[in-house]
Amino acid sequence: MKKIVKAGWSAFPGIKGKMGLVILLFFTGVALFGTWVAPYPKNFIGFDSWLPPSFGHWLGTDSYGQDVLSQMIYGTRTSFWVGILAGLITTVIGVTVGIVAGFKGGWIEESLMRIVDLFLIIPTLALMIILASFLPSMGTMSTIVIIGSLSWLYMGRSIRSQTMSERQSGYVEAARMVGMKDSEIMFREILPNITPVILANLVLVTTQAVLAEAGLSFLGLGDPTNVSWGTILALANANNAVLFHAWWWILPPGLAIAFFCFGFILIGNGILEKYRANRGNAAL
Amino acid sequence: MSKPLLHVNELEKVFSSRSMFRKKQVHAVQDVSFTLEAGEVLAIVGESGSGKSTVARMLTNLIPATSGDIVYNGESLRTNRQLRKKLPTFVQMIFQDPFAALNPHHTIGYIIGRPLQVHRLTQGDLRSRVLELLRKVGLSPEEDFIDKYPYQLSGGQKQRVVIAKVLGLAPKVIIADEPTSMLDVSIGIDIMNLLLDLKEKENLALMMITHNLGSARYMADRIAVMYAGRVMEYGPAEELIQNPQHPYTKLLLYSSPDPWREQTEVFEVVEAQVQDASGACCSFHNRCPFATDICRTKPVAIAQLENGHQVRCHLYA
Amino acid sequence: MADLLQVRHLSIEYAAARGVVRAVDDVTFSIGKGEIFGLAGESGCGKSTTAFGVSRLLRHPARIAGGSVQLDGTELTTLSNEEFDRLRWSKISIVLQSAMNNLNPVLKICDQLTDAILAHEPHAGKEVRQRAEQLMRLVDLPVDRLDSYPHELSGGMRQRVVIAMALALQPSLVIMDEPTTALDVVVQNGIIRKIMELQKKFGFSILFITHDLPLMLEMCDRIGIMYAGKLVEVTSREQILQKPRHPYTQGLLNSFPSLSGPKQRLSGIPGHTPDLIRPPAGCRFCPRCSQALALCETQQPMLMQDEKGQIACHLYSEEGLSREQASAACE
Amino acid sequence: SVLSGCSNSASQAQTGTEGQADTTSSTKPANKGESVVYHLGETVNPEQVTNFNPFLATGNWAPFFDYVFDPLYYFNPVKGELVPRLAEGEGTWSADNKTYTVKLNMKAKWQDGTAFSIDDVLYSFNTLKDYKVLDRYQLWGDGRLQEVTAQGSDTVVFKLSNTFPSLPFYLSTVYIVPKHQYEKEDPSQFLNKQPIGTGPFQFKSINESAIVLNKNADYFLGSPNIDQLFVDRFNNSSTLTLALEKGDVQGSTGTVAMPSVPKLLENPVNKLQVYPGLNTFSVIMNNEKPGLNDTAVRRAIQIAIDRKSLIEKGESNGVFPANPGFLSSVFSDMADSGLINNPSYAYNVNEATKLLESAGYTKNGKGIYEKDGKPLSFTYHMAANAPAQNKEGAMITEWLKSIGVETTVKLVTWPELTKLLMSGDYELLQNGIQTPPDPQAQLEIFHSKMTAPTGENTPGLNYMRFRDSEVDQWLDEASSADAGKRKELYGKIQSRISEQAPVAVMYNVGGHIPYRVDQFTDYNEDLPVTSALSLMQIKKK
Amino acid sequence: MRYNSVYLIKRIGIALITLYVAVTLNFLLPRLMKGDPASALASEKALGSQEVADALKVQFGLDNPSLWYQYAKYMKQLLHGNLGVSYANFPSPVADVMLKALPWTLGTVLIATLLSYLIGWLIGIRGAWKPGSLFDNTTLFSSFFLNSVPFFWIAIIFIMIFSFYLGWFPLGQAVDPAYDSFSWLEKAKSVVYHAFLPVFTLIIATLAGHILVLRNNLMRVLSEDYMLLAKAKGLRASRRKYMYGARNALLPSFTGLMTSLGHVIGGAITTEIVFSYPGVGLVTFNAILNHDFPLIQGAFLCIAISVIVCNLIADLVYPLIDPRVALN
Ligand SMILES: Nc1ncnc2c1ncn2[C@@H]1O[C@H](COP(=O)(O)OP(=O)(O)OP(=O)(O)O)[C@@H](O)[C@H]1O
Ligand SMILES: Nc1ncnc2c1ncn2[C@@H]1O[C@H](COP(=O)(O)OP(=O)(O)OP(=O)(O)O)[C@@H](O)[C@H]1O
Ligand SMILES: [Mg+2]
Ligand SMILES: [Mg+2]
Repeated sequence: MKKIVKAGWSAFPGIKGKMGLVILLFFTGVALFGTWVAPYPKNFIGFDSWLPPSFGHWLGTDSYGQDVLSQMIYGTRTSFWVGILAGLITTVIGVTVGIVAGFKGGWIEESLMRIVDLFLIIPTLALMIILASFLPSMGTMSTIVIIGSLSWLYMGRSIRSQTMSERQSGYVEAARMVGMKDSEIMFREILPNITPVILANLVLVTTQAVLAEAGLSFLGLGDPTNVSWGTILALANANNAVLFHAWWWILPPGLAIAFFCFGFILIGNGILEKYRANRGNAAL
Repeated sequence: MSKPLLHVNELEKVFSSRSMFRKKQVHAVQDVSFTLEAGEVLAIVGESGSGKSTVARMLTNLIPATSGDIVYNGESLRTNRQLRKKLPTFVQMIFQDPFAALNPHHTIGYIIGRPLQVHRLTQGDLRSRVLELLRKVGLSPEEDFIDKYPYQLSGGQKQRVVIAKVLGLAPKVIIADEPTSMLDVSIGIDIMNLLLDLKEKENLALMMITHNLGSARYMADRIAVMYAGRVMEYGPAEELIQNPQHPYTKLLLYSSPDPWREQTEVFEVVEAQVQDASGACCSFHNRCPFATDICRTKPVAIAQLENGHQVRCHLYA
Repeated sequence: MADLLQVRHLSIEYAAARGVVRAVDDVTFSIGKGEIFGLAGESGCGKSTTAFGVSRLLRHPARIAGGSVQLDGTELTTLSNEEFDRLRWSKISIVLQSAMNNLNPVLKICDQLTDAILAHEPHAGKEVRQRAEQLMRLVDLPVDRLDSYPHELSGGMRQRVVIAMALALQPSLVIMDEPTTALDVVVQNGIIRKIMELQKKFGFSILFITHDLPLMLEMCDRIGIMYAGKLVEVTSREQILQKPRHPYTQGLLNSFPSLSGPKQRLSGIPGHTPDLIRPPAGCRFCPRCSQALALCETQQPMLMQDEKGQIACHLYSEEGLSREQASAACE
Repeated sequence: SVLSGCSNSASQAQTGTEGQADTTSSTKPANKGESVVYHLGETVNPEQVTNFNPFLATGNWAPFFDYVFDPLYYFNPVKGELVPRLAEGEGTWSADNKTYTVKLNMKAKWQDGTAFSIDDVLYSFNTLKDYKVLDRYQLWGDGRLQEVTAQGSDTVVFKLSNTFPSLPFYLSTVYIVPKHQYEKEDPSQFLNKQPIGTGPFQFKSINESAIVLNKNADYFLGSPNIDQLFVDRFNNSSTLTLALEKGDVQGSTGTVAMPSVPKLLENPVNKLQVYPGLNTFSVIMNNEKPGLNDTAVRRAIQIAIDRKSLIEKGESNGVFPANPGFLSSVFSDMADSGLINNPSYAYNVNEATKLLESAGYTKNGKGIYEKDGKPLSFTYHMAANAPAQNKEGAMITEWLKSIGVETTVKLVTWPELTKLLMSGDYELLQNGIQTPPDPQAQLEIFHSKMTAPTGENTPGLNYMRFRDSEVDQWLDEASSADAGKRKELYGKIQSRISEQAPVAVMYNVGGHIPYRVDQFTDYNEDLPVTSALSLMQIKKK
Repeated sequence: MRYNSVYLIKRIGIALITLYVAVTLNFLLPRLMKGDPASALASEKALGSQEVADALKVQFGLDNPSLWYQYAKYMKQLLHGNLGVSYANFPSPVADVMLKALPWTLGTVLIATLLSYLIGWLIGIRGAWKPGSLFDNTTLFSSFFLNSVPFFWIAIIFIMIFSFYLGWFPLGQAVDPAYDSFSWLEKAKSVVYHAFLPVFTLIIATLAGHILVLRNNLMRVLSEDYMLLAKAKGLRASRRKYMYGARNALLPSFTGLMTSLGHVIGGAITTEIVFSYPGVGLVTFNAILNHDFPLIQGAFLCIAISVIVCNLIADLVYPLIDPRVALN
């Protein structure tokens, strides 16, 4: 057990990686055990509105008379899962497209990359809205699917270029020489070698997903029945927290998003730095 | 005489990089023919970009030939799909860079064993077969190596692993594309010795690509000198080294450092851009101190000298 | 002989993640005026590190751990950066291995040739272009190539440009770290001949680094053989051609298939170079040495000077010899 | 050229004072000779004002027309009554109630100096007849107007095919435009970049941040006291509210972030005028969908919604609780105000579950009521891009859950929401229902002629697909009855509606108009304070 | 002449093809949305009258449901430079609406991007030159953090502090309400004054990305041999830093700059909303919410053209920065 913890700890390279891990562990803890920690139930609206921070309400209350701290804690769970799951979906699509395009080359690559280029031209937000109208409901799951299925473009590109440089490597040629199938080469030979890049990308898309969720909620396209950092911020803005000097309603969600993503980015950067140091390769 | 193990006839490769508006063509290999028998070593020498690797890649079907024929045991690679499928068990290649040729994420055991599984070559215990292969290439104690990862090995050991992997498929022909150029000389010579021993033991045909004439002489029974995609001179190794005929071969020999040799005449070196093989003239004419008008205007044919020594030069026409 | 460069007990360390790598360990040699000194050895033995140490180009995480480097009597290791910058190129210039990456891809050849001159002679002004043209002629390159970008030249031409650049300020020492490794033999031969011609003409000294022992034997006056951070033998070319003394030198020589003479089986050197973080306790070559003594396993040999040059091997030390004799006597 | 020349001369009169207005801040007390500028804040998207043609439904900001143009009558939502503008007093009905005669105020004058004439009025109404697409309130449809003619030079006669007592209300929706300007154009495409009206303010210029209006000193109801009216455009209510708090603007005609109201009012210079309007915010139910076709379920849903909390928390008490009988309290004489506080329609979870249980529903394992294995599980649509509304939706779905009704929330864009309403492809849908200023029209949204089966588009506003033959009959009767009779019929209809609960009403969004009283006084609080008639009267302190 | 004609033609060709496909996609995408704008308008503004809805459909050109018909019409209009008529702002042409919004977005986004690029460049270079230094670590960490902050949150905070509490800047909008009666100097001042916070927000929000990219590129370049040789030559640090280091690091980040430019326009939506700024982002967003097909198409077209043009500019400027590019 100790060993596992130690191995896990050292898997996060450098000071940055470890700092990131600590931040992330904190949020994970809140996300997983928040229900027990939160002082008041979710969506409980019984308090006076606009109470400034006090011992009863560490982060005050909002215009509806909800305890902001409790909202933040419940919001962590949503934002956490949106980030993780949407990040995973993005990664699966991005990695598949990237590896196939990078490995197969030829018209497959051409067409995949042209599609990516085109999608990059159209504002993702518009695509998200359009996609939203095709889903049966606007729950957290839909947000995840929408974000996950539309944010793989940059990742696909990055994985592709990485795969292309891997393809030049001797071991790919050697695998072909030996008569391995393309699928085996792609996913058993190349894939493990670009894992750090994938991980670093995964980290990035996860933060992108958290930010996208916040953006969607801010534009009023999030899941209204659930609490997330984005919806808290959106309501704070819509209900004019600025006017009430209610910084306790505006600062926490923004800072939470920032720190959460910061943790991820630190980890990703740690991984990448180690990878680069090992390879002397900065072309990512 | 029965069919040769490998017969290559007028092999040609044209790379065309198709951009949207223009087609660009590179004649990487043209009019290359030779044969290879079991137990024989053929060395291909030539400067960088002369098409050596391209020939090797065509022989192993990594890239298709543009024209010409590759015949293994009388079966043509071009027409025989069956052959293409089982080609890995017939011809194998050793790459230049042992550091890159091993996937850093697999153990040595996996790397050597996986091809055996792909081609269903082991009925019995995979592990014992891998151990046997490791022993064959002199990596002992074998048990130590089988679970190691490539980064735990030195360059020479890696190249041995590559050889072990290749041997596992029990090919009849092994093509070694500059197998020692990334290694230190002292270790490279080891690898060359190993290849020679294996050739003897397994009765392999070996094709060795190098740009070091010394290594070619050391290994080969016959040498082919390539320049700009064509074979310029072809013949028994010792004879070719001691008695070069083609000006390009002479130039190569002259340029190779050898502190022990008696001083020979100074060779007039003409510097110029290497020409594409497609030219309708001798592609070496612009660097050749003996070039005459005919070299610049007429394509060259191969001249046969004694002992199977061949030269592609107007001087011998 | 008046020594131009004196390197004494130079040690250089890399602070790597796994520990400290002493890539250059107590290296002492000197180069005379107008001499071509070769440094040979297997990959990773510290040749480049030595060269960079001498020219103060070491990058993080390398640092000089001790020793001194004197050029023309000036101690280089203690000079301030500004003072050393003035010495750079005007006294010591350098040619690096890969022809591809030696030149800045976005500047014209002319600019790269002249900026070194201008950095040291800011008042050179118009004349500087003429000097660049002269330099091009020196290495047999057409003058109009001055206005080309590096990618428009072939590898050989690029390397000639770098050599011309190295001679721009007529330095007294040119360090060449594998200047021809990436090139074909024919091109390499042309460049080596050019270097030797220029060296005869200007009389500068060269510290020449290569893997290629035969090449080195063709051009160098004196040769130092390095192994695992240690200098194991320094001796003249003739000595090595006649009879190499150190077992490692012998092994190296025995690894090059030659083009002349009878075809014979070569044996190379078995094993591989040691991990420099934990080098063997005694002689570093001991694990691969076929002539190793018992002593070699425990005690490091010193570099000793004798009439045939310097050598660090117990076979040639008095202590080692006496023991050898003793053991021979026992039999 | 006539046009521009005239407007030039009109603005020349202002130039003397204008120059000073630019150099001196408007916050300083008004001295003699300084121009008085009133800043009105509005949430008008910058791209949204691209024409000034009152006929068009799109590309303009509707309140603008109130300042620049005059209708015959102005509908005062505060009192629910009509105020004559171009008409001189109330019109008169003929004996058979099929002819309505309106005398015009001939003192009116177009802002370009042209005389106002009865032809302009006839033109304005006939244009609606000629261009179907412009007749948004169906004045000419449905057997209403038959003919509009002149009687003499100052009297208009409206002839109806059927009795239509609400006609005067509908007249308030038509702004009278200058015939001499419009007849050269296609009124359905005319952008009217230089509008000319008869109203108290005249258009000066428009930029990204404001629409600038000058006073019309010749206005026939008296010259406004302020010299200039700036309509400052913001694209969100938050910023607008901040601007109000900072004093950058003095008032707003509408949208303000409701939760900020208490804070605004902490400052004594800020005031809020609240009046019920014609928009009833509700949970609209599709009465044809399984489950929702059961009155008990609809009733349960109606009383599961805690309107009081909703109004208090969500709207900061800035709105009026809606009448379960639907008729807005604007029409105070017709609306049955007793229903609003009737405890049987008030929030009551126990009652709601009792209703369901007595209708034969039982709780399943997930705590959801079901009958015949079919759980009460509905989709719940809301408009996207409205976080505060969505929050209310979240509160409502939570309450529904507490009575064992399950919902699946979906956010859709505006056009999609209306599409769903029209086609009936929804179960529960949270939205406002906006009607013309007429009690009859408001109740007619429950008429079966206004609906169509699910899957077909409704011809009118009966999105609920509510059908009740008695309600139909009462409505038909009321359409030609006199005031007393109508009140009685409307009463019956309202009590039927509240019992049947075809829609769960929540609150009336009418006006909640914030305004500042630190610099200007004499707002007319019997009117919307920022309406043209009120702004005419205000004075600088 | 650094350009060769094939390179030029190829780049322009690719740009044109991309443009065509983008235009077609622009046509298709809005039509994938459910809901019909004419009925919605009729419902909102005309009591759900079917007659009005039908009349509107005719006016909008939606009476013929065949996609091919609509596509042909759309393409024909487009070739005549006609972007159609906006539904939500009927009968104003889309071009009018877009032209009003475009200058504001282009102005702010261009200035913000260029400034942020420049600042990011200088900071990135300084950091990479001495990796591990206090300056480097500080900027690195701040960049990571800034990269994690949502645009609109920064915007809200700025409004709260600078506009509401301190009152230094306006709460929003693009110009002063009395803009029309200003002299040109006052007009210019007013525009700059109002644009300051939005531009500042965009700079802060995009700065971190630029810093990180430039730092990475420069770190890679610094390990090249020619950097070592430059040092050996005794060149001044500034020449090594800029002519040898930065210039070589410029190319990859320049690509990034150009592709990001188009995207920043799309990403300006939230900033424009918070600042009540009358730009393209806002128009696009409202158009989408209103299902205003022609306006969506117009907005997408603007964005697509700006991305494509930026990429083209990048392609054409490459050879000027890096002589190696023109070759292939
Ligand atoms: N995939 C390819 N597409 C286009 N041209 C190619 C391709 N592969 C090789 N070439 C060209 O074919 C020629 C021969 O290349 P090849 O790799 O066979 O040379 P080589 O003799 O093996 O050189 P080296 O000694 O450097 O390995 C070269 O000019 C090269 O540029
Ligand atoms: N940045 C570094 N960190 C740690 N160790 C290093 C670093 N750079 C070099 N070394 C070690 O220093 C030793 C000497 O390297 P050096 O480059 O001087 O060898 P070399 O003789 O020039 O080899 P080659 O012939 O391959 O160029 C090597 O063993 C290498 O592992
Ligand atoms: Mg090759
Ligand atoms: Mg080196």
